[in-house]
Amino acid sequence: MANNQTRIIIAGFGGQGVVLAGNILARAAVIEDKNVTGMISYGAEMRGGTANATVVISDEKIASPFVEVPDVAIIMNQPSLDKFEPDIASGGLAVINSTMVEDAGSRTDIDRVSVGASEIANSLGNARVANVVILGAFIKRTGILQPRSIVRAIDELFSTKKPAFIEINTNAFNAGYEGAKSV
Amino acid sequence: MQFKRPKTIKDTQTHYCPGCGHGIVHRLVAEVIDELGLREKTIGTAPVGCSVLLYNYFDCDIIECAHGRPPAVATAIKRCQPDKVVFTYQGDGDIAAIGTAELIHAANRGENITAIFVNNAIYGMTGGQMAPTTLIGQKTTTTQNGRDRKKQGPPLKVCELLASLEGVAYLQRVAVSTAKDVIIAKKAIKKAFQNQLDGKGYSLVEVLSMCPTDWKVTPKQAVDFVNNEMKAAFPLGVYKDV
Amino acid sequence: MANIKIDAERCKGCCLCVSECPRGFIRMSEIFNKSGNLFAEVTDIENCTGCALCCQICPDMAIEIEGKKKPNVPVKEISQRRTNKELMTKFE
Amino acid sequence: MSKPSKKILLKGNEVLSQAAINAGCGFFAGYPITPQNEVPEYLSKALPEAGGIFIQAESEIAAINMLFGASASGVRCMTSSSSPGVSLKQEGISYIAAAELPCVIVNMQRGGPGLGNIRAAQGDYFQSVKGGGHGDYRLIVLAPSTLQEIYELTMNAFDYADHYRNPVLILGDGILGQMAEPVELTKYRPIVDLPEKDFVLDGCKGRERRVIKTLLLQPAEALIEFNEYLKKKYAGIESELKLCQKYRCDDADLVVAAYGITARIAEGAVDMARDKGLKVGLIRPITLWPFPDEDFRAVAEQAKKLLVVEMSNGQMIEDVKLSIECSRPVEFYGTGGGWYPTSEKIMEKIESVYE
Repeated sequence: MANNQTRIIIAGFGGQGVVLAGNILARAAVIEDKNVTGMISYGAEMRGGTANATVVISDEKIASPFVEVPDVAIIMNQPSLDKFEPDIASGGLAVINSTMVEDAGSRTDIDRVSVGASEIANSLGNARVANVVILGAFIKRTGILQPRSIVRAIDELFSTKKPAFIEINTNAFNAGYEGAKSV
Repeated sequence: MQFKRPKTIKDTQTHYCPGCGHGIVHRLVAEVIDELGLREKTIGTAPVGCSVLLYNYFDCDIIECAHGRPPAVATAIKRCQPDKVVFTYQGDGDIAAIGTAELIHAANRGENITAIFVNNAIYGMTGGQMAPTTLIGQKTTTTQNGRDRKKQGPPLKVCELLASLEGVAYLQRVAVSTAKDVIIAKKAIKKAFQNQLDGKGYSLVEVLSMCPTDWKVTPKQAVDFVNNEMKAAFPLGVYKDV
Repeated sequence: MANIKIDAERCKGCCLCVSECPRGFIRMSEIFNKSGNLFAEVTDIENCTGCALCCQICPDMAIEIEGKKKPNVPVKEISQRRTNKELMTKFE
Repeated sequence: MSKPSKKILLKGNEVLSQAAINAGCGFFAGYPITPQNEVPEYLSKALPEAGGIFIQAESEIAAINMLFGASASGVRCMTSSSSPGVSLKQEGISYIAAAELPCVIVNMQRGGPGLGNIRAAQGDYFQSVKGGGHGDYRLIVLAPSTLQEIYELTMNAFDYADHYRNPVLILGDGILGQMAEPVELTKYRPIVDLPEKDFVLDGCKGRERRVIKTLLLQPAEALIEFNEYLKKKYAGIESELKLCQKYRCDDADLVVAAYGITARIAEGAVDMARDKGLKVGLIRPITLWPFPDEDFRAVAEQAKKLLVVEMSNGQMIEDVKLSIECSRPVEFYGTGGGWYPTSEKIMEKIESVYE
């Protein structure tokens, strides 16, 4: 994570909320007055297929918003791990949704943290908050943003249109924060 | 009873969203091509929109056109090769907004081609903006409070519009929201192709179809929307048959 | 019985066949296919009449029927035994 | 935690839309095309709320012609599209330039030619600065490279359009449109003198009738005279409006030239090169027409060589060579087809051409 810059990729199936997860991270970074860029891979297909979002968080000016070699890969399912594991920077981190990933990969020069994000989300009553559960594990492990910034970002995002979602997403984040396990 | 995937459809999964009607319409067109034995003499035109990729699924000659221009391209192909079978496959934005001029003039000239018009009342590929056929009150990303007759006008009815044109041989509006509708749609599409073989002129089948993703509903709710809302706004039936 | 086959990998899980089956013989799986979708399954192949309405509505051309035999139980009796409506309420 | 940020997180397309509203844009017409859809989506709601008019046109051709009418009515107006759609607008753009009507046109470029793809590209440079439509006309072309700059240049675009009575093109790309970044939405202030719009067709009550037209058949000299006039007008714009930014150029042996998103990626490469002790700088034209040729000449006096980087097979490189009258070797690194260069790849190229 050179130059105080963290390059993050979030990947999963379309519909697993990777874009929303990226949005929450980027907003939390803005709350902390950090520089941030966010991008989603945008395609013709609307649902299904794989999706990924990239977020760069930095204390300094960000030149390129692209993430070729992520410092952190937040992985929601097996195909995404298979696709992005080879790209992760040496000494980088993979945050893995263990419910949807059976084989955690073979790299020995990266760290891994896992959380049963989909399972925890289900137990909270909404399978769709797995994306926020996994953010909890990511923040717990890296500490690059403060948990309260994430909670504030969740609040900002949902307060006008879907206030009912604030509570479950906040709970999801906390559950992920508590449920993170090193692999 | 046998039910097999038609030969004119390639053995590949489509990119369409779950519950999208394009897959059904693709199958019907391919079945008709199979049954009439036309696969080797058919040239299809791909539009711009979700079905721009239809050449990935149809196992016959296809030409991809600029947005709205398939009727013009098809006109030239049919004029140059009158013994071939030419069909256009267009969505609502392609046929009824940017390509209205091309549509009306190809139809009015009585071009001997077959047009398949898939009407799902929304722009799919660009992410759910208002289509010319969006219903009054229907919410889209560019009519966030619902389509307003005073601001955006009423939905454009292609079959009714074309019915007055002398060059048009056959117009029928069908749906693919129930199995029964699908069976009727197949008959209409077959007739539209048979007309071309018989040299009758421009034949168009409008197919009311589902877009669960951009309507932001489940596939089941999308079917209900076609059955309850779209069929009321766009009555099914034969609009012209000479 | 009809020789009905649902291609789990082609299925995108839209469920349209579930509500179309007049006898309520189709349900969704509890496991995901390779594309991450729950897929349609036939619950009672023995008594499927091969009406092919599911094939008609399937947007993904995932259902095929290769000929049929006589059902074990008369059609009339099947429809009395289980209705589609009952099965649908189970899903909702 | 530090004090709350004044910045908010928005996508480039949304930043552009909000800037238009803040600058008093009162009319928008457009047709959906990826990757600029957030512009009409945002404006369909926000523009009417701000008292403006939003129309989803039936085609790009219709959209640009709607601007013709809106501008003739004296309203600040904008249309937005992406490469294939902007191609369709060219006919209308030529008419608007000929009629000397102010308007703002946005092109969030995507991969081409043809239907191409929906990734970002810079393949429309020629179309933007060399014409695109028929006839001897020019567009003022602005090329932002950050979201904050999109915000500011979009507001400026309306001012330049009114000041010079000329269409202004904002040349972005799919990445700038789609990426999100924190932006401070500063207050709009005009940056140039805004003349009274004495061309507006609003009924000839109390004045001579006005005619806006572009057909000049009679007398025979009319079109010649008009083209002479345009030549002077464009020369005037060239003398006044050349914007450019230089970065670490003062002692540079090699200067990288790039615009838009590519310039920002190249800046990362320049920093890498400096870390390795290579004297490398960056020059970034902000106006692509008029092209900041004096700045390029000044840079070329110091540098031994230039390296042009574009997301195309090489278009701006021609203007760079013309500007410095080929007084220095000009190398090229390009990625066509909707693919972007990375800072690392640009660095590799720097090392291979550095002397």
